[in-house]
Amino acid sequence: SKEKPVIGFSIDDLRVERWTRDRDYFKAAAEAKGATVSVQSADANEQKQIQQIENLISRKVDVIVIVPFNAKTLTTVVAEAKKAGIKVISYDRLILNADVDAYISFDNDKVGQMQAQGVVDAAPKGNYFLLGGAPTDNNAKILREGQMKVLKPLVDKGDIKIVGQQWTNEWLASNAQSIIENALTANKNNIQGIVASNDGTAGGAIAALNGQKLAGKVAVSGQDADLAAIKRIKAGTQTMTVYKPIKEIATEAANLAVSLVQGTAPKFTSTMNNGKKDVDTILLTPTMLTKKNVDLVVKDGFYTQAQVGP
Amino acid sequence: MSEYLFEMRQIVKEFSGVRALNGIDLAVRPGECVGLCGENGAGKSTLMKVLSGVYPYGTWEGEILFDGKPLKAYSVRDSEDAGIVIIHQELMLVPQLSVAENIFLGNEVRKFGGVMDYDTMYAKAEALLARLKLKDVNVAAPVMNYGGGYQQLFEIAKALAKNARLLILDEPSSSLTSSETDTLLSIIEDLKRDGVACVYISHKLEEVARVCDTVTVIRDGKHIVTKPMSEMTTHSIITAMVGRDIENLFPKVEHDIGEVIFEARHVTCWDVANPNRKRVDDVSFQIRRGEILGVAGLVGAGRTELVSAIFGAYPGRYEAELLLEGKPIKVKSPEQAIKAGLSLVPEDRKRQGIVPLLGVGDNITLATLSHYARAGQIDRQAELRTVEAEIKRLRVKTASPELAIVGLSGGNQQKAVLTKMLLPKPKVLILDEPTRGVDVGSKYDIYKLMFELAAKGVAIIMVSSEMPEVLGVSDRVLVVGEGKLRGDFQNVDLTQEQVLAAAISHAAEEPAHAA
Amino acid sequence: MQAQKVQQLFVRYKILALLIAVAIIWVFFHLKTDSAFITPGNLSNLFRQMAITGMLACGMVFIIIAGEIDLSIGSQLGLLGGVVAILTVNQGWGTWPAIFAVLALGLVIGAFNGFVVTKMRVPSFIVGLGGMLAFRGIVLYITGSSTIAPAPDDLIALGQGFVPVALSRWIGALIFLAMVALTVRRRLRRGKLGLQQGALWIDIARLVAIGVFIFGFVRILNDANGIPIPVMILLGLLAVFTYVSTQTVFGRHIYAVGGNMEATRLSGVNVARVKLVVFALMGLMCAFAGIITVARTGSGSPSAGTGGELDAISACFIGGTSMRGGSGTVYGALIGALVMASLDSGMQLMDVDNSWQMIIKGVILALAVWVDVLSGSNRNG
Amino acid sequence: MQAQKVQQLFVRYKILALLIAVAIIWVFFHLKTDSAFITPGNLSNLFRQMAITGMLACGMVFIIIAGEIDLSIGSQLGLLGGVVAILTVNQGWGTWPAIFAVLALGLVIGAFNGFVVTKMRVPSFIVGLGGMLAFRGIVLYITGSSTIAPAPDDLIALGQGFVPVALSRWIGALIFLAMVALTVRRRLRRGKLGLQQGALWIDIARLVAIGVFIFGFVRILNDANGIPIPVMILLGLLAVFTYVSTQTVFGRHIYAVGGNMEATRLSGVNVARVKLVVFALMGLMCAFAGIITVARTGSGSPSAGTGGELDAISACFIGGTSMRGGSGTVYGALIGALVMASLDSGMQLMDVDNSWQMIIKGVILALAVWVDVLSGSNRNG
Ligand SMILES: Nc1ncnc2c1ncn2[C@@H]1O[C@H](COP(=O)(O)OP(=O)(O)OP(=O)(O)O)[C@@H](O)[C@H]1O
Ligand SMILES: Nc1ncnc2c1ncn2[C@@H]1O[C@H](COP(=O)(O)OP(=O)(O)OP(=O)(O)O)[C@@H](O)[C@H]1O
Ligand SMILES: O[C@@H]1[C@@H](O)[C@H](O)OC[C@H]1O
Ligand SMILES: [Mg+2]
Ligand SMILES: [Mg+2]
Repeated sequence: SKEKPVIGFSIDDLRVERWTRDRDYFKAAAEAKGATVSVQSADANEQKQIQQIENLISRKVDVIVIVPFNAKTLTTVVAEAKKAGIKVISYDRLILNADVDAYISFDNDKVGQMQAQGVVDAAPKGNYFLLGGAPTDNNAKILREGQMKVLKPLVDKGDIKIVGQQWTNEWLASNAQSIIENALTANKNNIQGIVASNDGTAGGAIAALNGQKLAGKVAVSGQDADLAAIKRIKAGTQTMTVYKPIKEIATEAANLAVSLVQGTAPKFTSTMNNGKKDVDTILLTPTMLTKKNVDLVVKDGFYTQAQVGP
Repeated sequence: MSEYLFEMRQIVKEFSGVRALNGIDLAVRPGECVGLCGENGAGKSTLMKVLSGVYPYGTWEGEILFDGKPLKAYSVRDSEDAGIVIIHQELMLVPQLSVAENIFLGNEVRKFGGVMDYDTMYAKAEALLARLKLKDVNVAAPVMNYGGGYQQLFEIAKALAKNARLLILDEPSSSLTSSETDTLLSIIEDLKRDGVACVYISHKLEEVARVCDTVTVIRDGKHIVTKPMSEMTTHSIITAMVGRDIENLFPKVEHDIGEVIFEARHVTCWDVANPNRKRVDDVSFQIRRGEILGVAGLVGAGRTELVSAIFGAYPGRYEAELLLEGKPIKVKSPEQAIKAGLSLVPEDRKRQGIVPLLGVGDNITLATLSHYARAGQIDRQAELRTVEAEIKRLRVKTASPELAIVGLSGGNQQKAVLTKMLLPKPKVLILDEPTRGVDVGSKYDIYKLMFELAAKGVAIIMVSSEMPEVLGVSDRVLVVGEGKLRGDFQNVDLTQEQVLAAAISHAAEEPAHAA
Repeated sequence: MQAQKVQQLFVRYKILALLIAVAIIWVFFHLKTDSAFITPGNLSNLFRQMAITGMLACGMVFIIIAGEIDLSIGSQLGLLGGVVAILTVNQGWGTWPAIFAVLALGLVIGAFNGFVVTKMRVPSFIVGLGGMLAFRGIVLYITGSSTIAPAPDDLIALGQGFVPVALSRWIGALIFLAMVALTVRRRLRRGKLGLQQGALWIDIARLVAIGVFIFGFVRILNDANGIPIPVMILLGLLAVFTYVSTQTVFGRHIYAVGGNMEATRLSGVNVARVKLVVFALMGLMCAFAGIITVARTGSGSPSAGTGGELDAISACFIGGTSMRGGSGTVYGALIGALVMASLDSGMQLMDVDNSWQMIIKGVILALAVWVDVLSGSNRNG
Repeated sequence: MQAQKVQQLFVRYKILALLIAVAIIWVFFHLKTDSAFITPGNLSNLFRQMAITGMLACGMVFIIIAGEIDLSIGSQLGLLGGVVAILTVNQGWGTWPAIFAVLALGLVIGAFNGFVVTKMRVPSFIVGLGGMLAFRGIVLYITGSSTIAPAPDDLIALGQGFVPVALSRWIGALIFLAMVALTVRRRLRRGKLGLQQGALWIDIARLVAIGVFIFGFVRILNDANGIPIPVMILLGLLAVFTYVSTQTVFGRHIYAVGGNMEATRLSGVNVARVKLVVFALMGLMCAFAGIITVARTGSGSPSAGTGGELDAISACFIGGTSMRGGSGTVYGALIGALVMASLDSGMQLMDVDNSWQMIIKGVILALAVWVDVLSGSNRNG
């Protein structure tokens, strides 16, 4: 109903730390507005995600918020939702070729640029290794594109040499670790920068550096401001992470969902073309975190001081 | 055209360097039945597998002429197309398929294309079983519902379903009763009259004498003699097989019979599939120190169930009260049984006796391994010493104690299983069909061993379907019929007729093989 | 005495126990979700969702009966789906040519697996492990790790469309009449051959049950747009596979090979060929499943089908297929798939936490088989 | 004649074929990576990377020999790793108490699996499938899906530390002397008992080979900081498991149970207990692997161990363990793990594309077993 909207929230993979936070903030914000939320995790399986969305449709929810595992596989199920009169919001990752009502996110291209910039700031010259995300995750490729926007000119200039690049299956830290171990061997430890695409893989890379007593001596990027990463930044073993204030995106998204149901026009900042239409979009700005401004996460209430440690 | 249906010439077959067949000749005329005799491991089954295409052309040397033309069978199909049908020594049935489907496996009756014609197949199967005097079999029920004897008869029906010009029977009677064997032999005689040639392999020489026209004896993969049956006696066959003279098949040794050592009371077993039916119904008996107790009965009488319940190995629900040396003992598993002083040599060697990939020695010590161990660690040298002594004592034919036991012939495997269960030094030794598929020479060894054990005071329970064996070895005979105790005879002037009469006494009113 | 009869009924008609389990699960979820579970819309979803696992299970049940296993089917599905997407989207093939090409390719891939298992004698478990990696690698390579979209509309219609309501009714009626005719004919033939007949009332009860079932099924799905096309395809496959397994020589040979391979070989059956065909059929089923996956999602994703092998295998085992080969039924496997889809869907409707969903599903999987072991303990004794 | 002898040598010492395969792989990668592969640093990496799969393979090889399978070990690893991280990071336990608690928990979980398999008679394949879901669900629940970090330094030292160079030398020397002593003692005892002796030169050649191997191994790893602690632990486990499998009553019983369960039961062996202990040991190995995973990554991740069961099973099969149970060796399984780690590492050093890595790994897995089948074809003929 309009007063008490029912929201379905279909998340790619609740086994990944950041999404549990999105879930919690989103639920809190939506419930504060009198809505009820049903959360589903697809466990990184597109088939499962489609089934969950179908089930949400058959339950006749008012609006479905989706973190797609695969941006391109939801065309038909979104069409089905629209046919049933349900609004669809694309969350964090844009759903392509589909009639979605709104998109809210941080700019992944921008995130990639920040990651590269963070590493360049700490190690302006030398050998770089690009540690990508899951090869099946489309976002991983956008991140890589953003990173290259910063790195390409420096490579052309000769300041930076990219000595290797690999994708990390399933974003697993342990895969990242053996990739970096082998990269260090292949380059006789002569690596100055590792552009890691998120904090999980950064953790694996740093464990590998630790094995060669190089942790802290090599610049490593990240993303998500995972608690473990914040601790590493404070300890000086990780150079930077990209802080995407999740409370903000989740709260905004909840408001957006409720207002779409109630028919009140929310304020969009721009539009983005998803291959089918220009989708009304709210883009939030990510923040680069280094040792200097890492306390921001405490000030923001993202973590408590006790969690982060002194 | 030669007078022979087929001739095998100079057949040589090697298994990884070991010669199982060393230049054997064999020839059979249409309508003739040749008895193929030889000790365990002589190469009888191997020769027949060569003939029937189980070992494809090219994996052996020599030549086979069928109808005067060379036969090159690359698979069982090829030899069957030529009219060669074999009943294997081991049961070759698919437990989950129905009786009819098994009988016609690979030879199905089709409606059109690849579609089964069940109705015709059932009708034909019932006709075949009627010919074998088997009634009350539901041909649509899975084969696993029927016991070993029935299954053997299904195998025979399966062979009869094919239009054989040459029928090979590799120990077809080892799990048949004498009346069933009679039926089989008369069927063979019918087939001979129709011009079908047969090769008959059996360790029961009376059968060979009855049905065969010619006898061929082989030893260690070599041809020894081929003569018309009329020129041979059982005794001369045995001498040719074993290479030495065996005077008395049952080397009876006088042994003293002492006090009652073991008693089983009210043993009752319920059928695993059908909890309403009792397979063993309130059987009680006693056995004395040094006594050999034969247990006779028809196939399916429940003898195996009786002894496995005593040994704690019956898979279904059962009840039994056991007393050893006057004291009640608790036996819920084979482990407890062996600890208490019981040993069981099971009936189905392949399924229950051997661990195929383990060495002969490892098999022999399996039941007593902890005897050679301190704190769980095996003293391999002590173990090996026992193994070598036992192999010598029972004359187990093996190249080395480390050889995997599958490589041995059936009789030698049986001896190894026997020693395994003797090593725990049981007070009561239970043997379930101890000489099934075992050659005369080895049988002799096994009987001798039994008498020696009895003389040392071991009580022996021997389940056997071979009447001469029961009468030749036992001090006392129990007869079991339809799960009930039907007779308890001292073996003094006891005759086969008396035992049989007891076994089927009650069954006369009801069918003997209620399925 | 009465209890005895009931137990025998279960042993004879194992499917009954499974259907009762499904009923219990459905009623439970219905009560727990404010009557949202047993509704036309939700049941329509449920059947559609089990269709892909069901197709894989059809092929897998033969493989397991034949005593083998195939762990590569999830990757095969991904590869074949990827190919159909590439052909239609990138290469501009028509939908039907692409579909037939992929079905043929599925047969070839399956036959190749069968060849490695039977001729090169590599154990199927290993072939599956290797194939799982290799086929996934190939699909990543040919798609460049990216999702191929959008699939053409006529392909999508196969995944999202429905059989027209009137046609569904006709098909239902036809199937029922065919069943009646077959039963009557069988009784007549057996009578003529003088074979033992089953009780008449059992046959009649069976037909009535089937009739009610077909009527209910068509009725409910017609209330929600009609029978979804993937479900109709699955029903067709069920019919074909059941027929093959029970009525054809090839089908019986599959059971024989799994029950006792040596005996079957010595009976003159070409064991290797039977297994090869079974693997080829598995490949064909992967092609069906891959095509329907693309049709359902409107795109070919390189990660499609991940984990599909475990779902299909679980469905077979829940549905009473024996681990050791030699026994099992196609409809059992499909009911197994239905049980799993019901659990997923019901727990999602109940909003159960993700971690608890995994725990409960794992426990139920083991429990289901345990109950099966208990009721049928006789067979393994 | 000569060829005959060589073949017999391979059949008798199957490990030779495997070692030659490893050598070929290493030389290939060495040539292809500008001599970066066979270097102390890289070999040290390699052994460290195979340590976790190796631990799992130690347990798995017993399970497979006993005729069972366990698919839940990846999830068990995740759960046990998660518990050690929670205890040390969140609950403030000391590292050693936490380790012992988790080892005990591993035994309990493994024994529970064994209980379900042996007493409830649920096939192990199903127990594994169920456990895979359920244990992963539990770890997600207790960690709230987030990574627990940072692990305490003394725990990390277990994953990243090295055995001091001098100590490594001493251990190597000790092992060698022990081997010599054992050989001499065996020859003396056999002589005294009048048993047949193997040729003296074979024993001597064996000892020399072992000596060279130990010397080389210690030497190379000492050039790269020393023997990594996880590798040392793995070597310890190798020794214990090899001892158990070849020298103890329990070990012999595992082979017997897998070779013919019924015959073993009738020989008075408590078959259920043997299997239960084997599963419990598997749980213990998962605990070892889980602890080392946390120590290596410095954190407890809820997705740790995903897919670990497939790696461990592959290692066993590459290492010559029989699919059907009843035969296999621990060192074979470890060499299998080494082969897989070498492939991963070599292809990464060569910067091979991810999709090709998967294809090549899949193909090699099948090829390796194929070669094994070929060389040992006599056994199945
Ligand atoms: N598959 C095999 N691999 C190795 N050796 C074998 C194989 N089959 C048979 N043998 C060997 O060949 C020889 C002949 O065996 P075969 O089975 O033909 O004997 P048999 O005369 O039929 O004996 P039995 O009376 O016990 O059945 C034996 O020494 C046996 O060990
Ligand atoms: N009619 C039957 N239905 C079901 N199972 C049977 C039937 N007959 C025999 N069996 C099974 O076959 C096996 C062999 O035992 P059997 O009944 O032949 O006993 P037996 O008296 O020892 O006969 P044998 O002379 O074969 O040793 C048993 O495990 C038994 O359960
Ligand atoms: O935040 C990241 C998300 O944007 C990406 O898609 O998946 C990995 C996450 O770490
Ligand atoms: Mg024989
Ligand atoms: Mg018996």
